[in-house]
Parts: sequence; structure tokens; C-alpha cells
Amino acid sequence: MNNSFWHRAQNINPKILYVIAMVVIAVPLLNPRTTLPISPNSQTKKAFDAVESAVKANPNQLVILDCQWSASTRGENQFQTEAIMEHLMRLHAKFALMGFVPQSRILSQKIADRLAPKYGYRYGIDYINWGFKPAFEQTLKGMAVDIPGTLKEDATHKPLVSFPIMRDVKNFKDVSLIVEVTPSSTLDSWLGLVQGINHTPVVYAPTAVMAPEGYPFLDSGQISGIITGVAGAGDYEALLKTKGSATQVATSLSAVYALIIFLIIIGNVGYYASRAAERKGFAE
Amino acid sequence: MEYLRHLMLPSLLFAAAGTVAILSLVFKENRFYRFFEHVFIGLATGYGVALTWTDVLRPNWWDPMYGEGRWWWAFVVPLGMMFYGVYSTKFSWQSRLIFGVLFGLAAGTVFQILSSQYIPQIRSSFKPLLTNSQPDIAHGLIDMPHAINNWIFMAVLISVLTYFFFAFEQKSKIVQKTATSGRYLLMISLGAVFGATIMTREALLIDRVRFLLFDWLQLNRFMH
Amino acid sequence: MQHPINHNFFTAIPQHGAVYWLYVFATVAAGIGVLALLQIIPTRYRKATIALFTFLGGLYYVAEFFLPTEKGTSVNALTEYQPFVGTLSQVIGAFTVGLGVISLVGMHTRSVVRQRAQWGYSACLIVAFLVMTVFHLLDSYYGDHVIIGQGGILRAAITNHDVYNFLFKGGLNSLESAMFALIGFFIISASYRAFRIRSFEASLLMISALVVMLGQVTLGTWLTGGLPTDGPYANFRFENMAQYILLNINTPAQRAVAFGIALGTLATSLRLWLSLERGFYFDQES
Amino acid sequence: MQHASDNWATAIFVAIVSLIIVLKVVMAQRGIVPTIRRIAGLNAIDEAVGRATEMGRPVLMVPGIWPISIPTLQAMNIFGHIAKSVATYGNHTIMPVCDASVVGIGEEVLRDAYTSAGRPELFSSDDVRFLSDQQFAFASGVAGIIEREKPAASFLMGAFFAESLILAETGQRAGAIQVAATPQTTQLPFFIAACDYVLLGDEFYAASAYLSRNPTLLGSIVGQDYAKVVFIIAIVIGTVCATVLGAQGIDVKHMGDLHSPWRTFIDFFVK
Repeated sequence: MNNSFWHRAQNINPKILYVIAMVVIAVPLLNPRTTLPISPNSQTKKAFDAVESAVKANPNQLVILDCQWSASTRGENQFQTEAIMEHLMRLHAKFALMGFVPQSRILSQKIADRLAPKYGYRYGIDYINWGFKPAFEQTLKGMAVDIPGTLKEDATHKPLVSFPIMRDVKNFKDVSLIVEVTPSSTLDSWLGLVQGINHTPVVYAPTAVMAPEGYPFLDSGQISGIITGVAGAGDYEALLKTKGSATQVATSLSAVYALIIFLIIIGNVGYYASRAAERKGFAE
Repeated sequence: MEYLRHLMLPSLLFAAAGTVAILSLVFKENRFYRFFEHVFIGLATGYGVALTWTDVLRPNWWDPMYGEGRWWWAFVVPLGMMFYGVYSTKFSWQSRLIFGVLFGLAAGTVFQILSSQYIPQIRSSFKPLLTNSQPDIAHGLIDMPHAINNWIFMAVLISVLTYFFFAFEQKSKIVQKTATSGRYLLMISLGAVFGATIMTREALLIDRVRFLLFDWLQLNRFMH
Repeated sequence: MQHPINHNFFTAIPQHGAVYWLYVFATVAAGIGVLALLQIIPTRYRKATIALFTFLGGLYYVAEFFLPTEKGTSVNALTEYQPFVGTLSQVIGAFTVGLGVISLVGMHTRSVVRQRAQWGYSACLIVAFLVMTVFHLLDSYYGDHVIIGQGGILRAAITNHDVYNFLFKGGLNSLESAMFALIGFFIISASYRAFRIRSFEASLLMISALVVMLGQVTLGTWLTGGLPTDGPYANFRFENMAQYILLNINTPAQRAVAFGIALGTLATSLRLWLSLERGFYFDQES
Repeated sequence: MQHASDNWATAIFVAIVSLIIVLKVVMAQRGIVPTIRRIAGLNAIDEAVGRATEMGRPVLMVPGIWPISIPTLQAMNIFGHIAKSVATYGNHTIMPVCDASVVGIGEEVLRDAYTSAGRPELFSSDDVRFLSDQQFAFASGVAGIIEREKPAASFLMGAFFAESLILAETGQRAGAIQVAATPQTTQLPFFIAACDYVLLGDEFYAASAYLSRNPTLLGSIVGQDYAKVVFIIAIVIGTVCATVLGAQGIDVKHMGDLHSPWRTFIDFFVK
């Protein structure tokens, strides 16, 4: 009886699971045509709409895309940054990249370099990279009063005032939207020091483990939407109606999730069925 | 040829071989893994030791002592020597002495940490139980009165705290029941943590698979 | 460290002459002398001595916290020494690095010397350790120094920094990411094995994990996508259920656990600080 | 809150809670020894160590990945008791550590525990193994030790982070009986998924008292219980105040310069 199908279903060798997992991950990556039905989460939809409406309401104002991530969380944050940047470029929004971890300057610039030619974006005119700034909270406090005065130079150490894009930017009143891509607890400072004072809309793009930190603020309206991890990035691309790497990775991810859920179900059904069989007395 | 050259780029090859070796552990511990495990530990420890010099000792001790001539910083050397008393029965008590100072330092910050990290959490647990007017705690459920959520919040908080009574529990049936439900609620909470962590972990695995398939093997060259 | 007179005994000696080294060696020698004097303390008083020093170690932070601040400022008389105490404890702690190296390298050297089974791996470990230590240090001092010049198959010269980069990015960094990624596999087998309806507790764990998982991916959104986004039925969309569990159950439950742990930490700290801790090592007569 | 004078009420609250704990410790030392409830995982220790000895396999103890800190020292205290049991059975311990400073303490704890079991000769300097102070290098080393030396009992106690599941899954695969405890709540679900017994939250700090039945430690546990009661009372009173204020349409989080007797208690606690 111990060789019954149900008994085996609850004792699958983990090595087999790992092989299946690898296949499940690799196939969507290798074959971009594999798709699962993408049905964007309502939190992502809110984020997408917030970006759309903020840019359309104030087309001449600046969007700040704050990238707080480094290589260790690029598996999630890179795709969020990419999807949002693509959206901004498509809307012809002017935007500024910035970050408070040293690596982010290079990582976010790489994405901008890849996307810019497609939309004819020119550095210094359509977008700018403010680079890495130390002392997160002090910088935010300073920016609330005077952005060019606090930041002084861009990532290439040229004075900010020399760029056309910065001509009309003084403080957060000239900023239409803040997008925070982050793997750590940085949201509080943005809300306390910036959003709370100027009511600039904030879109939050955290790694999946950090997402719950944003829920209370989504509810109270302090943030306008949450893009949760790489799945959120995939949703975002679906809303953009493009299929980039985020969609691929999100498909891989959904496939792994489906696998895990399937395994949990099969394990439980097996467990239940073999227990039922034993109870009926034809176990041995 | 160009492709072969790419595959054999030393840094990339090292990274790719290491990645495959480490990931192979899920199937079975093998020589390939063992080799990279030892290399990994060697590299990491070497990195840590060098970092102790470049990031701690050089800027905070050597530069002031040697660079700026503050000779009295040399008093740290005998203090540091005390740790090595562990290796002798005669001097081992001196290692306990210096470790004791470190224990004291670790323990001494507790009042400040308690006041600045945990007491504010007591305050933010004060939630109105009757009114609907304050969106004090976000709800997630639409059209559900905040007051009910606040009741739930309180109930969960207190019953889980009750589970962690160690000396009182045996004494009262009510306490026992509350504690049991506290344990159940804790399980719901821990399940949620598990579920919320999966995406971050899988995203990392997918990132490594992408590294092997695209950055190293460049399979995207062959697919269209 | 301020003193009314500019030149006093503790004035820095910037020149590295004989006087400087004399002072340095004298300081070390005096310190060693103090250590030797400590040995005079009779065994029965040693425990009390350790307790005294443990208490003094903790006293600074406790006093700094409880001492009232000067009016209108956020500092008291002790606050200005905080960086010094922090640096000092960091520097002293850094001296333990040798304990680690002796343990790791000692064990693997013994294994190589005695040619124990698998000693080859130990040799690899020692080589990797030495190479990394040397090139990390060389990189921080002479990063641009060329080791192998351009020519032959080399398109560019190799500097210390290049070797360090090879070890750090090619080796350490990617091995680290790979090890981290292993969890992606293990989490699959763990959830398959653990999430069974074996008991009420296990079922709760499973159900809430499933709901939160489904709330995060498109699969879950798709399953309940037919429900409206507003109104009471929206509550049954997976993303909203997940959010509800995380906020209204997870937050207070975690907070209760945090309170318990905070009190446990407080009690343990108090016992250590006041030498009330009991257990092997902690209350041994020395 | 940086200093007590930022909010004296909070500082006094903290001081009172501390005094309660110390008082209960002193009372217990004077002979008022309490009893505490069962903690499931801890009863399994002897059985696990005994089984490991029968199978001729070592016992693994991992004191977390933090340097000298309260969780690490607490783990060491618990490991002292386990090590005594290991020595009584004549088995041996492997203790991989992730910080150089912990090496010295680990060696002394094992030596003391073995000596008190009357088997000081069982100690070997290869027992406490420093692997690396880098999180994942350490994890790879422990995974290697588990796979090669196949410990039959594994105790993971102290501060753990993402590596928790790597250690617990490899241990599970090696067939070890595993007991885990950590103050990092985010890692508890992974331990629950892969270990046989898990001490939840605070149980970690109660473990040394439970194992040793030492009056001082038991007194401390009772003190912590009383402190929890104080916390609960504070939360209840604060909630009543918040409810009254809420009924007046005032949000506790944004009270500004409001004058109301009902806010007095709330203001005892620093924001």
C-alpha cells in the first residue's frame, strides 16, 4: 500500500522537485512567447494610474525616480525601475534619477542608457541623473527648501544649474511625482519629510518582503500605489502593453508559484487520501 | 570563436562555474561544490580580515596612532592581547575579563534601545475602539469599520502576548485559552511572513538562472 | 582630550623618530605590565574583578542615557565621548580577528600537514584566503600598480585592482549570490513538505501562506479577477485578503512577539551587566 | 528617544520594568522559586543527543551569525547545557561560528560544560570552528559540514537571517533532529517548516531557565511575566484614553497642542 499513488504523491523526492523547478523557471525565460494570463493587481493599477495622471496634469514638472537599490536586490528592483522608466519616457515626462546607495547611480544609468535611444531621450534636457547622495534624511530636508542648492551637481559632477531640465526646478513644488524603488525602510522618511509637507504623490516600488510596510500608507492615501517586487513590475509592463524582461521574469515567477501551490495541493490530497485509505482498513 | 572567447573570460567563467557548483548542492554534496565551498570560505575570510584592517583598524587606530602621532593609542595592543588568554589556562581569566567588558557594552545600550524602539510601539497600539472616524490602522477590507479592525488588533496583540507568559499560565483557564488562541494567531502571522518572502527568494534564483543563460551562455543570441 | 596647555604629556608626536617609537613601546610595555600585575589578584577575587569590569563596561551607555541633557540641547556631559567609546570598542573587538584566523587556518593547516582525508580542499582554502587578503590590501594601497604588462594574449595590462576585482566580483560576489539563490530551491521543498493539514496549527500556517502568496502574483489576481475592485465583494480578492492578514493579524502578532523579545533582551542584559547570569562560562569561579 | 530627559515618564517606565525583573531575581535567590510552563522543544534535547550518540554521529550547534550580542550569549548559555549532555553521553560537538570574537567564548563554554560533566578530555580545538564572518560563506561552510559529517542532532539558536532555511533544509535532509530558536521573527516560519522543534519568540530567552532550573534565571522569567502584565495594562489604559479621545473626534496620532486630561497617559509614552 505504501507504493500507492497517493502515498508517493506526498513523498516526492525533493531532487525531482528541484529539476521541475529549474525547467519551470528556464522555459519562460528561454521562450518569450510563453505567457500566463497577466491580470494586474489593483495596487499596481493604482500606481500606474498615479503616474499617468501626475504626468498628464503637470507635463512640465519633474518626476523623481529614487533608486535605493544595489546589485543584491537587482532581481526585483531592476525590473521595477525599468518598467517605470519606460512609462515615463512614453509619457514624455521629464525625470531625475537619484539614489542614496553608491551603486544605484551606475545601475539606474545603465537602464536609462538602454531605453533612451528608443524614445529619443537626451541627457540634461529630458532626464538627468542626480547621482549618489549620502546622508539620506539631511538631503531630503535640504531638498524641501532648495533642490539645486542642496544637490549642487549631477552624477558626472557638473553643476545642476547648467542643465536645461533644471531651469525651473527649485523645490518640491516643481515636482509632480516621486517614485521610490527600494529594498529597505526608506518610505517613512519620504512621507514624513516630503509628502507630508508638499503632498507630492508618492509611488512605492519595494521588494516583495518590504511591501507590507506600505499598506497602511496606501490606505491612508499617503502613497498612491504599490508595485510589489518583480510580479508588480510584470503587472506594470502588462499595463504598458509591452513585453520586456519583467514580463518574462514575472512569468517565470508565476510558474514557480503555480508549481509550489500545485505541490502543496497534491501533497495534501495525497496525505488525506492515504489517511482515508488507512482508516478504511485496507492499508496493510 | 568570439563566442568561445566570451565563454572563457576569466572573471565570467569563475562566476559561472562557482554558481553552478553552489547550486549543485541541492542535488547532492559533491567534489565540485566542496571545492568552491572551500574557495568561498577562503575568499570570504580573507576579505573579512583585510576589511578589518582597511575599514576598522587602519582608519580608527593605525592612522591616529602612526599617521597623526598619537602614540598613546598603543595601549589598545595589550587590551587586544587579553583575548588570546583563551589559549592558556593561566591567562584564560584575563580573556574573560576583556570579554566581560564587551558583554557590558552590549548590555548597556538596552535602556536606550527599549525606549527608542519598543516604547513607541506601545503608544502606537493605543487605538480607539468605538469610533469610525480615524483611519488609524489601515484596513485593507473596504467598507469595514475601522473600530472592528482595532478590536481585532487589540485581541491579537494581547492574546499573543499572553502566549508568552511562562509562570502564570498554569493558574487560570481563561489565560490558558487566550494563550492557545495566541499561538494560533501567531501561526497565521508566520504563514503570512513565509508567503511574503517567497517572491524575493525566487526572484534571486531567477536572477541567477538568467545570469547563467544570458550573461554567460548568451542564449539570447540563438533565439528569435 | 582637551587640556588648557597646548603641550602636555599626551601631545601627539607627528615625527616618527626614536622618541615616537620609544613612547609607543613604553605604552605597550606598561600595558603588559598591568596585565602581569592583574595575575597577582588571587583566584577568589577574580570573579569579582570580572564582574566589576563588566559593570563598568555597561555603565557608560546607561549613564549616558539617564543623565539629563543640557537645556535646549540633546547632549549631556557624556554624549561627546560616544564616538570615542564606539570606536574604541570597535578597535578592541577587531583584535579578536586573530582568534578566527587561528581557528580556521589552524584547523586547515593541521589537515594539510597531517595529510588528513580531503586535505587538498584545505589547501585550496588556505590559498584562497591568502590571495584574497593580500590582494585586498594591495588594492587599497597600490590599486593601480601593474603586475603583468600588456602583450601576448593580454589586451591590457593587469593591475592589483584587476586581480582584486576578479576575486571579488568573479568569486566572492557571485558565490554569495548563488548561495542566496539556493534558498529559492529549498523554499520549494520546505513548503511542499511542511504545508500539510496535519494539525490545526499547520493548516493555519498553510492557509495564510497560500493567501499571501496568491495575493502577490498575477495567478491569484487572475483567479479572483472577476470580483469587483470596489464594494464588499472586493474584500475577497486575493490581494486584499493578503493585505488584510499582513496588516491586521501579522502586525499585532509580530508586535507582541517583539515585546516579549524586548523584555527577554532587557532581562538578559540586566543579568549580564549585573553579573547575575547563570550558566557554564557565565558564573564559573576562575 | 536619545536620552531619558527627552521623556522622563518613558524612562521611569523602563526603569520600573527593569526593577521588577531585578526584584524577582533577588526574591528567587532568597528562596521564592517559581515554576514555569513546559517548553516543548527543550524536552527533546536529551533524546536527540542520546540518539546521535547511538548512531555514532556528532551534535551540531550553531550560535547564529551575530558577533557578541545578547542573542549570541543567550544561545551560548543554552549550548552550555546541551554540551554537558553531549559530554555525559561521550559524544562530541561541532560548533561553527560566524564571528571571530565568538570563537573564544564558544571554546570556553564547551570546555566548562565538558569539565562539569567530568569529561574534559573530550574537548578538541577542532570543535569550535570559525568559518567566515560573511553570512553566505558561513552558510556554505555549515551546509558542507552538515552534508559531510551528518550530525544526528542540530541546534540552531541565536540571530539568524536568510541563511536559516539553508541550514535547516540541509539538516533535515541529513536526517538530524533539529531544534531551533531565534529572536528574528521573520525567520521563524522557515525554521517551523524544516525543524522538528522551534522555540517561538520569547521562549528562546526562557530556555536557559527551563534547562537549568536555576533560581536566578527562573526569577528573571517571572519578572519578565510581570513586565508583560505591565505592558498589557499600559496598552489597555492607553486604549481607553484613545477611545475617549476618538469619540471626541480626535486622532491620537495628530494631537498637536490639544489640551485634554485624556492625553496625559498617552504622553507618558514617547512617540
